[in-house]
Amino acid sequence: MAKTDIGPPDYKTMLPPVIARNYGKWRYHEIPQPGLLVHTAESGEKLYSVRAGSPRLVSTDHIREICAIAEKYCDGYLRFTSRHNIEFLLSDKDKVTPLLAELESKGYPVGGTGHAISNIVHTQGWVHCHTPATDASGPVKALMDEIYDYFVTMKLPNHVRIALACCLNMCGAVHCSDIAILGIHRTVPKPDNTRVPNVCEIPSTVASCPTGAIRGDMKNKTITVNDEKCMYCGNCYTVCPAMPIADPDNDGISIWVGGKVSNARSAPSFSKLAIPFLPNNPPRWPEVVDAVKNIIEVYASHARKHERVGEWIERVGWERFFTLTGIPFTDKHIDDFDMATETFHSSTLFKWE
Amino acid sequence: MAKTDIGPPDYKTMLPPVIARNYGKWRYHEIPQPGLLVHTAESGEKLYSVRAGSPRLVSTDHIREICAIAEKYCDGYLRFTSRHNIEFLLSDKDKVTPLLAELESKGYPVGGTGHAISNIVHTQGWVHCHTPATDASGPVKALMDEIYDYFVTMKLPNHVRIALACCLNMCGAVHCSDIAILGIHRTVPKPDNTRVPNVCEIPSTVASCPTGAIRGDMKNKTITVNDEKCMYCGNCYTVCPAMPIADPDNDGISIWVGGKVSNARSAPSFSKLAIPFLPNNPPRWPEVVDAVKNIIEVYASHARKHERVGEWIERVGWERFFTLTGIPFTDKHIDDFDMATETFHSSTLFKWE
Amino acid sequence: MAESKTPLLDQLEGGKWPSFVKDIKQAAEKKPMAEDLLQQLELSYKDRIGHWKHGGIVGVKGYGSGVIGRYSDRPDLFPNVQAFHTMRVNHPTGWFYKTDALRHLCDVWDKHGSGLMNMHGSTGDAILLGTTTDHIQPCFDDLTEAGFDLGGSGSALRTPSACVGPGRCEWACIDSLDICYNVTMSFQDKIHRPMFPYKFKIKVSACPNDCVASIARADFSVIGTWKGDIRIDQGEVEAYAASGLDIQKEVCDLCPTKCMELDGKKIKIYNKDCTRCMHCINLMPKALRQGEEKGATILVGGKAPILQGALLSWVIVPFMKLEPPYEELKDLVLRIQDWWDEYGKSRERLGELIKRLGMRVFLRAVGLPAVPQMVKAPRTNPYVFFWPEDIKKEVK
Amino acid sequence: MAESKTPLLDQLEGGKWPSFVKDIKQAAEKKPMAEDLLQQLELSYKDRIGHWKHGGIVGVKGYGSGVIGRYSDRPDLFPNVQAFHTMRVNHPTGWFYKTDALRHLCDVWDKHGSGLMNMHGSTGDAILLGTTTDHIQPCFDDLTEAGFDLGGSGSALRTPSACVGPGRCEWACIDSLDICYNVTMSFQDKIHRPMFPYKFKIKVSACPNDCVASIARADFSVIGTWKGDIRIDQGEVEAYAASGLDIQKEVCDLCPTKCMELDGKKIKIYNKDCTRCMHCINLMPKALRQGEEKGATILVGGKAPILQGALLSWVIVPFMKLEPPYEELKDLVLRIQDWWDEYGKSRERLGELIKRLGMRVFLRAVGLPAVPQMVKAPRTNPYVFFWPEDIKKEVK
Ligand code: SRM
Ligand code: SRM
Ligand code: SRM
Ligand code: SRM
Ligand code: SF4
Ligand code: SF4
Ligand code: SF4
Ligand code: SF4
Ligand code: SF4
Ligand code: SF4
Ligand code: SF4
Ligand code: SF4
Repeated sequence: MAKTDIGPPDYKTMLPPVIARNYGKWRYHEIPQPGLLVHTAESGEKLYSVRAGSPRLVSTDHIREICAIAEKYCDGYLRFTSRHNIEFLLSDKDKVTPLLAELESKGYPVGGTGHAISNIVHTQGWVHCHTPATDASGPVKALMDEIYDYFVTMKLPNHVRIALACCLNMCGAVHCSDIAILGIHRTVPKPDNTRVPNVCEIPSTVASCPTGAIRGDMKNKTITVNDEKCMYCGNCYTVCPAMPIADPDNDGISIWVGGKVSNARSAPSFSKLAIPFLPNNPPRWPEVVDAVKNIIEVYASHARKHERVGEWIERVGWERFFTLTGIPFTDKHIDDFDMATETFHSSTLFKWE
Repeated sequence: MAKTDIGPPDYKTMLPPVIARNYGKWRYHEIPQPGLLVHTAESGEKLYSVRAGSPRLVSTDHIREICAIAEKYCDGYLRFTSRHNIEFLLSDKDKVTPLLAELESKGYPVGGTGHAISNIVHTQGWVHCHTPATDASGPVKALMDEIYDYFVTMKLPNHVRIALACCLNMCGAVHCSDIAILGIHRTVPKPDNTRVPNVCEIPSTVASCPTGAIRGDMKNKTITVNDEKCMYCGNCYTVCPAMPIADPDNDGISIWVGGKVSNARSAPSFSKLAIPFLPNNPPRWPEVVDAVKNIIEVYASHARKHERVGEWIERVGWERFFTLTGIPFTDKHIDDFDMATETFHSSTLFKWE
Repeated sequence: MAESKTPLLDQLEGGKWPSFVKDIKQAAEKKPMAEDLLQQLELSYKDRIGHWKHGGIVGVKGYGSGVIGRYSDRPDLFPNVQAFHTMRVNHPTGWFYKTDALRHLCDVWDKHGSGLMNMHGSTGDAILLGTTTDHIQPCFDDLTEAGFDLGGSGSALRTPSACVGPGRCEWACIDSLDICYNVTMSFQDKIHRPMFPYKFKIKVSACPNDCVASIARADFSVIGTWKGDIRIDQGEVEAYAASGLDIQKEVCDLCPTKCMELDGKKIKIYNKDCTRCMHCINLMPKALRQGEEKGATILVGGKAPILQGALLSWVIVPFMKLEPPYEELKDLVLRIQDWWDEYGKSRERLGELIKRLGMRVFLRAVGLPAVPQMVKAPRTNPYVFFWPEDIKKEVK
Repeated sequence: MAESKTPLLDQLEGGKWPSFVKDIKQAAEKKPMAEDLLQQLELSYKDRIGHWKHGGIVGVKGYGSGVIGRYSDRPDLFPNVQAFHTMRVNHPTGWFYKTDALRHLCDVWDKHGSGLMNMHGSTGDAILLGTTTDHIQPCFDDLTEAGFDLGGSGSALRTPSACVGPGRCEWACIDSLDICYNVTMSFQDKIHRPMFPYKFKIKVSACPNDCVASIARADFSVIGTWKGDIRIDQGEVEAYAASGLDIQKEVCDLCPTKCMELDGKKIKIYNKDCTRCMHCINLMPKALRQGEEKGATILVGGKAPILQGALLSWVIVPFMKLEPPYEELKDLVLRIQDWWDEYGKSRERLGELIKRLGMRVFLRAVGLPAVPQMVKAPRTNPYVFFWPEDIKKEVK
């Protein structure tokens, strides 16, 4: 019989000795070059962290390769970051340059620190989930190839956090990203009346709809959807598998901007809609890649140092954001969910463009 | 048979000649002393407006007295302001000083201009309405007596607009005032089951409740109120007279601060709850007068020049507002209506006091 | 000496601020109605509760609005206010009066009512405070004879109002008075005959200072504004500085968009960033003048809290030129009212209907394009509706 | 040469960013499961649609969570992914690994699964991507043997996560790693056996930079903060200036509360006004250090959009000292979960329940006092509820 409830391994057993010795007694850090963090402890000891990009979806052999590198340079100590990068943890300064050389030779991008674009937090997509409106790993790879340079340098006004979620469930902190890439459906789910009675619980299906578009049809033990009230969130499908929502022609991607999580300077905030819809165009999603690149470049050339995307937009105004990026403003940008009115301009304080 | 639909008199027939001549061609204004506005037209002509306070609830004889003054100094031309002050409109500079003297001798307060407290916009109260939770003219008189000095001088950081409404219907722009005085009920209305069937329409009574506290009891042709869901707004009473809500012991006054209407500097905004409840203590409402005076004085001594009450509070923070005024913060200050969550602090960016 | 019958109210006769009690007493000398009002009010002060019954419907021939019915709940004690209705009289736009007109009004009211009035009500009417049911029609006849008409009440267009604007103010970007008067005259029918789901208010301020508080309390708010650069008279800038104004601190530092710089003694404005807040102009009217292209921002939806919470009006047209006869403006009002009339529930204000059905639906129905100026920021939730034609278009 | 069976995915092998397609192909060399995944994914790329069925419930003995069931909708074409379940493995706190542990994990997964994994999932688990129903239990047995346990899924406590904090960072105000580990170990039962109305997430960041995004995606967010004055080393301030940092522009001007002044070469901070945003400290870690009294702000309610819209967590305890064994913290978690358990509807997150019943009700239920730090501003609507005892108290 297997042991249960043992919990994860104790992290203390995973800490490199330099960390164990200086735990909680760090004094300051420096970023001498992209991808290299140097933390100095009160004791004067230093920890070198080398950050490398990862596709997140990895093979065991890939992990073994990473282990081998860590064993060679880091006495076998490494960690992953909250954005799924790999961090090699070194106490020996002399090993930093050789490590960087090996990583380069093996094609690991080193960077993601400071005023850079870090790894794109993303989700399962067509690789494993049942509700995606787009793939996750594919668009991420296509985009990162194009904005690679921003990962290995630190030349942006501030860091830019990009995230992708393949459906409105928004696994990951997509909703608070500098730039969020979000898969959306646009087809009203059609209940399959032959299956609903067997596989779905009517009341919970009705309750699952945020806009009250679903009504129970108790007589036929099924449900009906009011097309006009449905905004294709897919939540009913989560609860009731007999309401498929995916549709190759109308599924696609929306782009959101200006969210943040940190409390630095300004409060954490949600990303706001920039582009309501772009088509799914595998394998390289050119429309999506271009749209995101455009936003990054306009930001890079207009924002002031230390301004996050959202802080920049707040300063210059959303009118200006749409003018500068050339993104058309539509009625879809105007909120119509429950707290919509809070987003309406109730003053004459706007800009002409 | 009477004429109908003639509309109001044409305002053009009411304009003093100096205005008619310079209509739309004013160049600038000055406020040489409290209560005196001097507008200079492009032509170089000047209009002198002398502003005097009014109780708003006036007798015909009082109006005739005003008319007599206007005839003596202003060729019979005067106007009222959007805050119910009287404005004597003069083209002859020499008549200004004698007019001021006569107004003083007759007890008319002259002021309300610039960085002053102007007249308190208010409503009917016990004088004429059927839903008041307090009187209107009484608290206004009691308060203006005490803050009179701020009307006849211009020594505040900016103007302070005070308004009073005697119930949650909020006749007047009470909800966007620097300081709002608002009558509130605190008793759940008791439907009079003998009268409801005759005088009330059940569906509209049910629909009238913002919090859904009312249920129809179709069998007995009456309605029931869920005490826990009722916040005593009185809207049901407006629709259904058989649900009286007034109660001497639980009716009273709440105080709201920091609203504004102008677009100057910051956007128009609602007033926010400062004091949930003060008792009705006629004839001079000492608790209310003291509370408002305290807020004005704390504002006067802490705000920067040109800061409205709300702008000052936003700068120093609500934590500080409560500390400085000594007003206790309670769970009633935390919103729980439909967009409550927008007011919650979702950041760590607050002050300790 | 006899003891006062109004010991509580008497305490409101003293003090420096003009006393409404004095005015009621003054009227009471001539009018038993005013005397009973005084006594009933004293009772309210004693009981700490109002003594009026829920209003009944009274009115004049041909109109459905303009009179608010009111009855005492103690007619036994105060028979002269058993009925005590108010007449709402539409004020002359801008609240300008020649005294002869005002005296006329007083005479009519002495003849028919309590001799007490509110100058003015919060919507802007001259409120004639208290008359009997019998007197309503004759009073109305005499009012129209004197050139006055009733204002709105009930589910009607309410008496529109406007700031003094071009009548006196150097900042008027639109002719608030003429617009208000024109609208009032054009929509007389809507004022007098309630046909809407609920009340509808129109207020016109000629600049963003919004001296008639239109954004806070009008379903349809018209607020003057401008395009083009703020005109600067640098000589007058220096004069203000010389007179003691700290331009850096009081003007530039408080500019909300920080688009203003003091360059030595000269002011420089990055007009592209200016949101026309008026602050700098308010402080230096001689030195700074608005840009030359004038017009108005149109906003809708403002209202007090009942039912769904208070709303401030929302921008629906960032800029509209307004020249007589204001057809574009009035046409928009009509399109909006038609839509509201069709979809609004009973007692649902325009803002609440837009909130319920969505700005998107509203804009399409009244034929206005979506522009970024309408929002503080785009939506944050992903619950986006697409129009049927959006979907088809994307299908390949 | 044979034509590639995956012409679309092949196009994602090039480019500078590491390719997941390469990894799948690498696994496919050993594992038919990975090969079929590759082929099914190619089909998805061709069809522009996913090919997984709605998940079914699978699991290990004694647990209700930790495994996500998944089945292909084309088992005819891809029999090796007919069942393709994921195992969520609770990561070592802070995502620290010694390579032997990691190699162990790889070995287990090569034995039982597809040889593909996510390092890590968005909640923080190591996601073992794809195994058959048969292998779930044996895989779990081998995992626990190797010292690993499953993480949360379903209506359970999800795997808590924490920023690197004291492990490396000079700004850690709390021991994020120890707190997270302690909570994880204390609440094992809640992680493995779903008993809540819906999921519940706990994340711990040791300072307001919030590197684990707890405010955006945790029902219960713990964020380190401090009291007391920011400690300034004026010598280091000068050194930063000398090194090219424009302290006025980059630091002082961007301080959100403008509570910081550059006085010649020295920095002065009005700490009373500081909201501890970290900006100045972020820019000058050598020169500025947080105040000495350390603790955490507790916030609740964060979540993604489904059902009622996304929420950021809300402050419920401005400052709590956090020392092992963190009883005050865990006790609060329990009180909150109890209340949520009692009143929450199925699939109603904590934030949504608070939204529905009111912060007032929540605070009273869990025994927390109302303080101004909880709100950006007090309420604007007058729909104030009074407690029964408030009313009685006022009656005279
Ligand atoms: C390693 C990591 C924590 C972990 O436990 O894994 C981490 C580590 C550091 N963060 Fe972070 N942050 C990490 C995720 C985050 C996140 C979460 C996220 O991105 O999902 C945030 C919030 C993001 C947001 O606001 O949307 C975050 C917001 C910050 C900030 C605030 C920056 C700002 O101006 O908003 C700082 C301060 C700074 O960079 O000056 C910071 C600073 C730091 C420092 C300098 C702290 C220190 O002294 O060690 C570390 C190096 C930063 C760098 O990469 O330049 N860290 N940091 C995470 C690395 C993720 C990655 O691989 O890129
Ligand atoms: C006469 C009147 C318009 C009317 O048609 O009746 C008026 C007249 C003027 N207003 Fe006003 N305002 C009048 C009500 C308002 C209101 C509405 C209200 O109070 O209900 C507001 C919005 C109030 C609010 O924001 O809550 C208002 C916000 C302003 C402002 C913006 C001040 C600010 O910093 O927020 C200015 C600019 C200024 O004072 O520098 C202004 C400026 C002016 C000027 C200087 C305009 C001018 O050049 O003639 C006028 C003299 C102001 C003074 O009294 O110091 N007026 N003004 C109203 C006088 C009411 C009274 O008796 O006190
Ligand atoms: C007389 C006046 C107050 C005053 O002393 O100045 C007044 C008096 C009444 N108002 Fe008002 N309102 C008056 C201006 C306002 C304003 C201000 C404005 O128009 O600028 C508002 C806020 C703006 C708005 O409309 O949202 C206002 C918002 C209300 C409401 C709440 C409406 C809402 O949608 O939130 C009600 C409730 C109702 O209609 O059932 C209401 C209802 C009433 C009633 C008819 C009472 C009722 O429940 O039926 C009051 C009759 C009192 C009486 O016996 O004379 N009154 N009412 C004002 C009209 C005088 C005039 O014509 O000039
Ligand atoms: C695997 C993972 C995505 C990833 O690739 O990283 C994931 C995958 C799924 N999530 Fe998630 N969520 C994952 C992290 C998140 C996060 C991020 C977080 O935890 O920090 C969120 C946003 C935060 C939050 O909880 O609000 C998230 C919000 C959701 C939601 C929306 C919940 C809500 O209240 O709004 C759903 C829908 C549901 O529960 O029915 C959902 C549902 C799902 C399901 C179970 C699909 C479903 O409808 O039942 C997905 C299974 C995919 C699969 O086949 O493997 N997932 N999900 C993440 C978990 C891995 C791990 O354990 O480390
Ligand atoms: S975002 Fe949606 S589709 Fe993507 S993994 Fe999460 S639940 Fe699945
Ligand atoms: S997709 Fe969303 S909005 Fe449409 S019916 Fe389903 S739950 Fe409702
Ligand atoms: S605020 Fe209320 S009580 Fe006062 S006049 Fe208006 S409706 Fe009547
Ligand atoms: S007073 Fe207001 S909240 Fe109470 S039952 Fe009546 S309408 Fe509802
Ligand atoms: S709103 Fe503007 S134009 Fe009208 S009176 Fe006020 S300041 Fe003058
Ligand atoms: S009008 Fe306002 S925003 Fe424009 S320059 Fe003047 S102060 Fe600045
Ligand atoms: S949240 Fe703060 S303490 Fe934790 S890693 Fe980030 S910067 Fe360091
Ligand atoms: S922590 Fe933020 S608020 Fe405090 S002094 Fe530094 S920059 Fe200013």
